[in-house]
Amino acid sequence: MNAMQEPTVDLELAKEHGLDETEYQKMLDILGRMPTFTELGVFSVMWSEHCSYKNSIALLKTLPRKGKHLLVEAGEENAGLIDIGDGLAVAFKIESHNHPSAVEPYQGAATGVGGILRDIFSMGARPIAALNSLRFGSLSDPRVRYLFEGVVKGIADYGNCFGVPTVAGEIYFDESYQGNPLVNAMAVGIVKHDQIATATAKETGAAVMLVGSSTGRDGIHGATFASEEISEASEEKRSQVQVGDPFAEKLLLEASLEMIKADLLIGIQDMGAAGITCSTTEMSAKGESGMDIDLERVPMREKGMTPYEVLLSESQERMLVVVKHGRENAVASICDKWDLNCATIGRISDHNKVTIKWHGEVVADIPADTLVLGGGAPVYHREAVRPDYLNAARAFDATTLPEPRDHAEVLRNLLASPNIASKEWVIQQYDHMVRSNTISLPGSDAAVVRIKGTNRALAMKTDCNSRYVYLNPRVGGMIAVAESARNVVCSGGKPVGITNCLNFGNPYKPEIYWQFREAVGGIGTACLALGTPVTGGNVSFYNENPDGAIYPTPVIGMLGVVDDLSHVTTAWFKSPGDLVVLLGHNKGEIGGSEYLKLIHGQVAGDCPTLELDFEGRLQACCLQAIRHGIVASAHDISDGGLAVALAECCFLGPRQLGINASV
Amino acid sequence: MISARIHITLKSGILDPQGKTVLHALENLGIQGVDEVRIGKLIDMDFGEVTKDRAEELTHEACKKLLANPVIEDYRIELVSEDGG
Amino acid sequence: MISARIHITLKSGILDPQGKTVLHALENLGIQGVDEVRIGKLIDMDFGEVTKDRAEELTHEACKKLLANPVIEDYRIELVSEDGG
Amino acid sequence: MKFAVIVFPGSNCDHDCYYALKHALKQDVEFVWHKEASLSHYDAIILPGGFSYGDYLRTGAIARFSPVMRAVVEFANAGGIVVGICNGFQVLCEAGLLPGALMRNDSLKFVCKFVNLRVENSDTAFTTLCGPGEILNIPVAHAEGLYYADSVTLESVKRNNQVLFRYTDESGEPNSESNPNGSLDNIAGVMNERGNVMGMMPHPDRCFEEVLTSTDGAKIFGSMVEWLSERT
Repeated sequence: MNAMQEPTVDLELAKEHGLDETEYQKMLDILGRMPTFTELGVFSVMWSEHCSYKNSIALLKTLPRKGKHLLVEAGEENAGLIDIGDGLAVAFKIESHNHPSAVEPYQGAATGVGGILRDIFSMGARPIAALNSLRFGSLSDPRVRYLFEGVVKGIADYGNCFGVPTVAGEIYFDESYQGNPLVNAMAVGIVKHDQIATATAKETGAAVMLVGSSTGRDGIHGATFASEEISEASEEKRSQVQVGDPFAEKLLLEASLEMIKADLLIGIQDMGAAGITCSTTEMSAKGESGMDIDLERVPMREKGMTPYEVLLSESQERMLVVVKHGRENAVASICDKWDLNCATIGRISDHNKVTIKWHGEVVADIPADTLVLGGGAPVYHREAVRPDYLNAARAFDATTLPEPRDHAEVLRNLLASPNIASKEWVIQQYDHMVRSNTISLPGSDAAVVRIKGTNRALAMKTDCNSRYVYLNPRVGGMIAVAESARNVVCSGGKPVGITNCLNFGNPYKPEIYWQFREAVGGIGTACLALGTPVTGGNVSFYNENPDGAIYPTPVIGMLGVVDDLSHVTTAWFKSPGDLVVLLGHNKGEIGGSEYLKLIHGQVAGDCPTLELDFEGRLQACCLQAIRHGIVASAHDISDGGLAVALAECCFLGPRQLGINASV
Repeated sequence: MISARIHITLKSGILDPQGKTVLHALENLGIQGVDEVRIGKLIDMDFGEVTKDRAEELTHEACKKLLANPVIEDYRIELVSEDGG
Repeated sequence: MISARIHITLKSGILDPQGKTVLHALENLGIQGVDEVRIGKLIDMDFGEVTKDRAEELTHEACKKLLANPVIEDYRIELVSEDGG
Repeated sequence: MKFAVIVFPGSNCDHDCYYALKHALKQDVEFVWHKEASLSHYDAIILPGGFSYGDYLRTGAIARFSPVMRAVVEFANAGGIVVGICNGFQVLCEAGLLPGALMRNDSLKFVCKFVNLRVENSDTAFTTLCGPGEILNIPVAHAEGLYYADSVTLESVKRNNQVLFRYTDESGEPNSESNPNGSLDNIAGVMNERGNVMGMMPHPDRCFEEVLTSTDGAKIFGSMVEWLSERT
């Protein structure tokens, strides 16, 4: 189907592309004419939930995004950027690759890691750590075991080959994620202030070059695909699976950092969902400029590709760069050194349109800002209704629970439950030591990675208890932030900022949207109280399995700074005779607990209470004690409560120690 | 004694990073004239006392259930019985 | 258009942990009657404008130099030209 | 004295080897791009860990043909000190500078953890600072670390005392529980007959200072510095 015989566009075809009637009409108004088939493809992918955040941006804007250390505000660049002194900044972000992983777990997870790493090094930062947050159905189901094994191997193979240590993560198993696993990948990078890159396209006539792997039909409809529930409908629309090449990504990393260091670039952006379409339009809109693109110049891996396919392809390991005048050869020689394709596919223009030609014929000509988030992309406020299941859940009365006869047996069962048991089987598949910066090995509260050339380190953790959020989205959202901060503090770090990956069901269902609104509200309140601004993140809607939505899962990626390597603290008891102190109140709340689910088979009650002012003072007290050198170990109490926390402190370390405590 | 040789290859259009890198390496070794390289898997299964049809049936079942990933791979089976043909 | 399919297999007697694991997995899936499983590599090379003999020569050179590790692997070549045979 | 750390496309531990030698051992060290042709002004060559060429086809199979490898072979044949760590060990085997081959771990999984190594030969350029039978605590991180050699080669390697390290438990017992990948005889590192080329799967470049849980890696780099300073 060459450009000439493209199907004519009508409302029906637009609906197939995920646009509703009002969006179809808005597209016609913007263009003032009927769109070409290629233009319909561009609108459908740019206005998909995945790229436009149309059902979430209104609420995301309520999150606190200011902070004196923030060098870039959430949403402005590919990743959040925080100043940490010594002339250094930290870029970090978390993103989801849930739907591709449900179809092909190995490649889905691998390309999730590849995508988030590119967001970091397109800021000019060298990735120094990777983390993840995974959720699966129950392990008794063979399909779940297949997904689990494939996802872990995909994350391991990609990170290990690329050469970034995978230092921390969390894994939960619950029937709620049956058929719809969550694969959230996070990356953290370091950049010197004078080497920070930006994703803008400016200066008329500047060359627009595509660097990296050649383009195939990978993941077409990837963006719109993530905007639909995994159902029979999305099955046949699923075309080529995206395949990751970590070796090419490593070459792309080194080449990109070399170009940025040599000051050859005006702007750089990675190819995420919607590939060339997204990068050309977002960079143009940001730079308030336009681009004239000759699409046939894109290096193609497959024969007979149409402009529609080239524009929407999500082939991995590609970057779009806007090159300073006269530096095109310098860029080409760096690409040659690293054996990467490098093709000039167009020029910056002074009209603010993205004009795409195919062998000289215009196939798309659209004002850039009408397509992008914050520009013409639609913004919706959905109806929110408090779900009925909360009434039954809140009616739960803990006093009616039978007291278990054998407490030791209960503790053993909790320690053996997949959600609490050791994840060593997983961690050992990740190279968590490459770059010789990992100074507290995985298994402790937060991972700690030192910054060579300074006496400081970064503490980092991903966290979310989705049962709490299910039972009380607002307080559950607060707890997700508070708990990730507690983990960082227990490792000796001061929390400085978060990224987040908000995994929810279908936003067009009022009870789901209520969960989303409440959770975002709780996260915002906690971030304000704990002084950890939101630096950016990702929203993944339509996480639904055949019998309903998954638990609302707003995963928080917390970053902390350890001011002195002597402050680094681990979770396990160090020497006999040490005094063990419990900071905070133990109110015996079991609503939504692992104990209640595992032993009594119930997910009920309200989630534990949280007073943010008290939480702030608790964390400050713990960090101050660590900084005064009077703390040998510190451990956050979470899944399984005090009993599990004490047990972990006894056996996590190289020396097995015991404790006698009276509660 | 019957054995099956299974050829597992990537579906066309699916990116093959390994094949791409090996092709490039061959060119650097001066081996010209090669347009494309694709890397796949070879699985040999030796059967005990089973008929040829049963062996074929079991092999297909093994491929569908475990050996080939239907999302990105195709497979082909060659049956070889010890006493030739 | 000529293409070569190269069968690379472990030399007999060499440890094949992958084969052992796959055999074990098949048994767990209820696929009985399989004595042994061996895993190897399949490499397809598509040649441009070359004669069949030249293609064979190049394929052997590629195998000896790069594609097969003489310490632990054997290889066999099948030549397939587009126009059959 | 000057060290060269070779950088192949896909090497990841080049930074770690460089940092260990420069900061922990205070040595003069340089990165050498794999397209370099000469290594004349170096005293020792390090082939670092990582995934050269993505470990595609076979680990080290493609890196072995990089231009610099001709210089590495010449350097080794002239008696120069050459060390291959993890992926570097795989490259040296593929290049025929060391006997045997590294195959897929018997667990079929990547393994990253600290292991105990027993020093089998402490009278070498790489272990002179270690005591005979000393137990070192060094991490491994690989998917293809199973050391294999046919019985004839294995016998000669053992007979010529070319085995440098074996995976053991804390008490120095080379049993199967302490073998992370199924290597024959728990072999973790070997050298050539002449004693100037060595390869090991564990990473001394990840445990060379206090903050990294163990400093035993510094003993191996330190042995080379000691050995070279006595001879140049």
